[in-house]
Amino acid sequence: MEKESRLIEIFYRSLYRIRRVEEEIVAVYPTDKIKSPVHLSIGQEFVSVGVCEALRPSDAVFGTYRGHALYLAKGGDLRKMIAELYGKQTGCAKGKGGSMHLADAAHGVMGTSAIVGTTIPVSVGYAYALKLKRADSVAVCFFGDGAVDEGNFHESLNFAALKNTPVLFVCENNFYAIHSHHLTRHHSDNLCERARAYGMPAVRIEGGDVFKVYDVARDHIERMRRGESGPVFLEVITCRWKEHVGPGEDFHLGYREEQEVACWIKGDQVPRVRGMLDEQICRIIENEVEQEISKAFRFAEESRFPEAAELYKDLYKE
Amino acid sequence: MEKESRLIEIFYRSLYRIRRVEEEIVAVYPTDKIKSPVHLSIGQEFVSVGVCEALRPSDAVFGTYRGHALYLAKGGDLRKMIAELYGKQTGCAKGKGGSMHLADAAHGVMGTSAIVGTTIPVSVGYAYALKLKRADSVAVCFFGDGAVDEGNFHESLNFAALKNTPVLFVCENNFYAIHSHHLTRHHSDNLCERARAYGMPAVRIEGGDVFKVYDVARDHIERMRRGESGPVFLEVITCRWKEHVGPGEDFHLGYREEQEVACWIKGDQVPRVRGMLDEQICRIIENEVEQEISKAFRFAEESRFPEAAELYKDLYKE
Amino acid sequence: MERTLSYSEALREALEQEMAADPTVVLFGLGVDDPKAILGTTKGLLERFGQERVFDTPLAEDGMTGAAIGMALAGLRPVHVHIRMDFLLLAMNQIINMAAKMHYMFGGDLYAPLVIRSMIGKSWGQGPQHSQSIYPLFMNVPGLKIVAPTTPYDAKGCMVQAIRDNNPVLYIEHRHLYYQKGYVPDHLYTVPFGKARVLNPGDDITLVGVSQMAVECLRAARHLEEIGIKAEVIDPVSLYPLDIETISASAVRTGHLIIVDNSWMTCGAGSEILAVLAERGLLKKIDVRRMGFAHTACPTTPTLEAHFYPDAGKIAVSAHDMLSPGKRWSPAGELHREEVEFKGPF
Amino acid sequence: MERTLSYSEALREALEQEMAADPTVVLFGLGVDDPKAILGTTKGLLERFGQERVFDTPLAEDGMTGAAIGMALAGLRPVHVHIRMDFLLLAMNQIINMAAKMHYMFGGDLYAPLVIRSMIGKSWGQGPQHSQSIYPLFMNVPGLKIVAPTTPYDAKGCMVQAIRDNNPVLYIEHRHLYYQKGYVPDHLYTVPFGKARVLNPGDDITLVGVSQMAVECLRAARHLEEIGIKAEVIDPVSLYPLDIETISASAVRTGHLIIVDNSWMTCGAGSEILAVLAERGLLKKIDVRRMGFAHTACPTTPTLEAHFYPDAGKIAVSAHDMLSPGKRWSPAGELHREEVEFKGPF
Ligand SMILES: Cc1ncc(C[n+]2csc(CCOP(=O)(O)OP(=O)(O)O)c2C)c(N)n1
Ligand SMILES: Cc1ncc(C[n+]2csc(CCOP(=O)(O)OP(=O)(O)O)c2C)c(N)n1
Ligand SMILES: [Mg+2]
Ligand SMILES: [Mg+2]
Repeated sequence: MEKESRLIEIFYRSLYRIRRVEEEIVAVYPTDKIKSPVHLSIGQEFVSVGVCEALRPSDAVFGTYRGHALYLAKGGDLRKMIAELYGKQTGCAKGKGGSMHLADAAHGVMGTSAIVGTTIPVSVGYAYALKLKRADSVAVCFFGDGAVDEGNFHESLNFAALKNTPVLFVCENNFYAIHSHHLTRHHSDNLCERARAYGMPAVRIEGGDVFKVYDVARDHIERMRRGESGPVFLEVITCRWKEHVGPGEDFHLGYREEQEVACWIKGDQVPRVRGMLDEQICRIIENEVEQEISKAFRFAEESRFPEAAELYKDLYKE
Repeated sequence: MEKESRLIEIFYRSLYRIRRVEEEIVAVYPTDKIKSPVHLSIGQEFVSVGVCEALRPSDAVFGTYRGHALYLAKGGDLRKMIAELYGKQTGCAKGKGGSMHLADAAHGVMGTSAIVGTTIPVSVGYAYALKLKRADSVAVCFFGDGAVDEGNFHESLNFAALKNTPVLFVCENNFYAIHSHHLTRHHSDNLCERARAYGMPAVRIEGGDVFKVYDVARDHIERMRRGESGPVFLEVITCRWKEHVGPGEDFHLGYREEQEVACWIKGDQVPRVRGMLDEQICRIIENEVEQEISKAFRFAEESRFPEAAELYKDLYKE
Repeated sequence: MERTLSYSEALREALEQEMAADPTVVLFGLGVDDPKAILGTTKGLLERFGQERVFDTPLAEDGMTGAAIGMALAGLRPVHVHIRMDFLLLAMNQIINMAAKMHYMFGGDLYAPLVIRSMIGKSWGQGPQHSQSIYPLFMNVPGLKIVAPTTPYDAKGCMVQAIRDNNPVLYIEHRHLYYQKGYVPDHLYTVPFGKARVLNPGDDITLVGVSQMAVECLRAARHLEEIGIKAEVIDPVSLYPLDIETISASAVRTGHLIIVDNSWMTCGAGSEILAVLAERGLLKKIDVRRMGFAHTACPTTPTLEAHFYPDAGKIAVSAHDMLSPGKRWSPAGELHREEVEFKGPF
Repeated sequence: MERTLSYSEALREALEQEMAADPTVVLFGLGVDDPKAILGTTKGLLERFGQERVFDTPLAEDGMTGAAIGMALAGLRPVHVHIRMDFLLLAMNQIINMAAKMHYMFGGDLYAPLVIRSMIGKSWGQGPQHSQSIYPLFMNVPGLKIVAPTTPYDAKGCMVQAIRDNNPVLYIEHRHLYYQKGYVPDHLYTVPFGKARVLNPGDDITLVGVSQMAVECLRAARHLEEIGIKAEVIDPVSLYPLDIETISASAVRTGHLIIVDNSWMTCGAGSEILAVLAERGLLKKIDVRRMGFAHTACPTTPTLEAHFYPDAGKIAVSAHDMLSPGKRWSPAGELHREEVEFKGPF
């Protein structure tokens, strides 16, 4: 029980933190201090949190342009992330990557990419190396239902299954690629079946329960660590509350019903997990997080922009 | 019965013709008159013959560098093919394509490609156009088990199923991509299952029976013509008798057992179908074919090579 | 009064009129039928032509390019849209191994008329993967035609020409051009490929700007005018075929040439133009320079991005420096940043 | 006596020695472990290093390039082999959108040391899709290093350097070079990138040949020697970084420069070299020409292929024509077609 509630606290902190960071981004965005496209995870945080809580720092994650939640859930440095969004020299990519290109190698965040599907094979290669090195670490790749369309998805799953590499594929199926519904891009709603055809277990998680995500991910990951499992495909059904890119909502566009989102807002994991904890504890967590966030934004504000001399730096590694 | 035997004659003629053409290529090759890599279909002819006999001239086929059988089975002009192998101006590609790039638009041979997998999406687009035009024609794409590995395969099957286009995918599974066995490239021997996951029927034909191929192909194609079926995946198990490229055998390389091929030679469709016909009729067919072949080689020999002025011709269509 | 449209309206009009005129034209790509309608350029086309002719696609750049080739072989005239040029890197196989060679490698028996629209992103932190402008990669390859129109007039005329052309045509749009305004006739017309356009006449120096860099060159010309320098601004319009004659004649006349690539410079359009002039022995008397993207991935932060791209100010300074070496000058006050409107006659 | 190896033996030796020295090196690609062993260049490596470090792959160029990047991020040094350079067109996404930008776009936090070997095909009807040599496409893109060694000595040294380099390196091999012989030390050594090699000294004209064209230039130099023309033959060895200084110094000295691309010329290496020289104002006194593939897909038939490629004869004729315009000459008798052996010192 004791341990259970410790875990719940950890989950709440992570969920709350990500949500609040992105809400702050929404608040700041109109000031044009963030001159970079932002793809928010608001509503989808539970996927990154559920999976990443089952990971160790030495495990590696790979993600997409919609990468704030993943970066934070995996332990990426918040100050560096905000500074990056602000285009500052102190950012995790020294201002060169912006919101879509986050990495923090020290915490196993091995890069997010703005080209859909491109990190999938990268994660498989990473996992291949882990296996070669007899490491008990795993690689996890997060991508959307859009990435499933790409040839890279196919080539990656095929190779991962063939070589039995320790990689967890996490498809965050929010049913849309920008404004295109999953079923205008796929004949049927059967992504798990597709994954199984490559020869790997596949699990679909509906309902948005962060603990469910955690349990399933942890089980598979632990088996991978022990060398008892190769690649696994996880389809997590979720919902993007905001517009595809930017801080606003997009119901006026008419491509989806407000109702679709409303259901998910009702099942929001942030208040749900909060409800499982003492009010007292929540207050402490929230307080700490708020302070961390304001410090991070202040850090970003106060940091300097990179200077001209930085332009050519880091093109090649010495 | 009458019709049945007519059909058998047609099959025999086509099988015999392709076999003999390729045997002649083998015979001529050491003279270096054919200065182009040749990928022979010897042993695999029954796939092209079985499928193409179910097609009309207005249907379109797409293939690979291993394309002689397909080109001939679909009605491509033999003289132009041999001239093409000889690099002559009278070749189907005026000497510019060689053995790997055969086409004969008049007979619905819409191109073969030396880049594995590249004609698969092309066939799907073609089929999309047929559907748009309300044509009762179909597109058929032939490719090897190697093409299944490529991203293009995935993107194509996904789009074909989504749009329900009249395209038949024919995977000639000879178990090898050059010297790599299918199971060193795929986790399991389940190509049909993969195809089904996209949402299309899939049939595997073992045993190398040309009539079985014909029956299955025809049924599906007729349903496509009537608009009752979208894409279909056919996996035909087969065997390449010769080396991957060139006129010789390759057992000395040690990557496969001679026994694997011996079984297939035993079940060879050329003598099998011959055995179903009167000796008399066979002789007539063989005679005609032999004459056609010698004429074709003579035509190739006697044709002129393209001249320098041809170099830049046909780069752009007026 | 002259009829004025924005670049994006001109593009939309070209598509709509040509689709109405030719029922074999089909239009597809991610988002062509969505509420944003590729920044408005496909607005209303789904409603007018139906979902068989105007459709969204899965994310499958190579596959859909292959499909476009197949449609073309079957007699359609497909227009495939990419909202970023960077995505063409996923389709190089079908574009270069297949489309570019389709007619030649089958000895003229097959041909694939298709249009590949792609948009160049810029600024607001598009960053390394959303701002590439990789036309030099295609210029190297025989069998393609490549246009990058700058004016609304050319946007429309080149699109109609691209659709009617019997070869694969890469049609390159720059996001920042979308709001440029200019004269656009209301009827269907074509702009032939291979003819550069002189956007501003001048005798002192020749500025060649590719795509949006033509606009920067025009702005630079205004700065230079203030100090009495008359710059001729040339927009190549089509990159393959490339109208080297117009550029060369101008450069011979002015004796000074700056080519501003809208891409990296190494093996770029500027390199090619200079190489041709050099081979013709014309550079004995002409001073030349190239400008273009910094040789690095595009950084996201605005402070570095400003150093990454050439702009009117940098071009003007460079031109001045070429004409008056050693003398320092930079455009006074605010840079000309107002929208440039394009006037005819064309 | 000097130790002589063929190009392919040198390549194999580099791989074997470096794999023995560095356990993080892995080697994969279609056919690396098969009986033909990539024309012998991977022979015996599977047996020595095992199938975890030497393995065949599915046909999945983009995916396997992504996998190589992932291995590199995890601390391995992957060498990914393609038996044709044409297949890189399927991997442009991972090479250009990812590998080339990996270090920069993450502000130096990540890096991906990887080697992409690819072979240029030629003759015997390789045809349009099996003979491309698309290095100019990569030269345009910042973040890659590109080498195309010609001599066995450089083949070995550049391979070792490529593996040890912390960046993505494209290593380009030409099939026709595989049988060239030359001095190769038996120990491990590196050849630094960015230094061109003078294969033949001369004062009358400078011939720069990329990859196998360097051999054609050497042969051309022999023909020219017979009529008293001394051609300096330069092999750039690395295309990015490119040693423009060596080329430029030679061209300034000889006053005549022919660059022979082993690819199409438009936006090619020749264009780039001429552009740099032009910008430096060096072309006022130097006569220049480019040679390269005909601007068309590569035809299969030998009669047209002969017109498609530059060769020693054509290069010699062009050089002679440059030095003695108007006078006709062509190499007497048989063309020098014997294998050129490369001698040190290097
Ligand atoms: C290869 C590629 N094609 C197209 C795009 C344009 N694009 C950016 S995001 C996106 C939608 C991707 O949807 P999904 O994978 O479901 O992720 P989500 O945005 O829903 O998180 C598209 C099409 C791209 N970035 N990369
Ligand atoms: C994209 C691509 N990758 C690699 C190759 C090299 N290659 C030529 S044929 C071949 C084998 C293909 O095997 P499969 O598809 O089974 O056809 P088969 O030769 O057995 O008929 C390979 C790998 C190629 N031509 N294209
Ligand atoms: Mg989605
Ligand atoms: Mg096969």
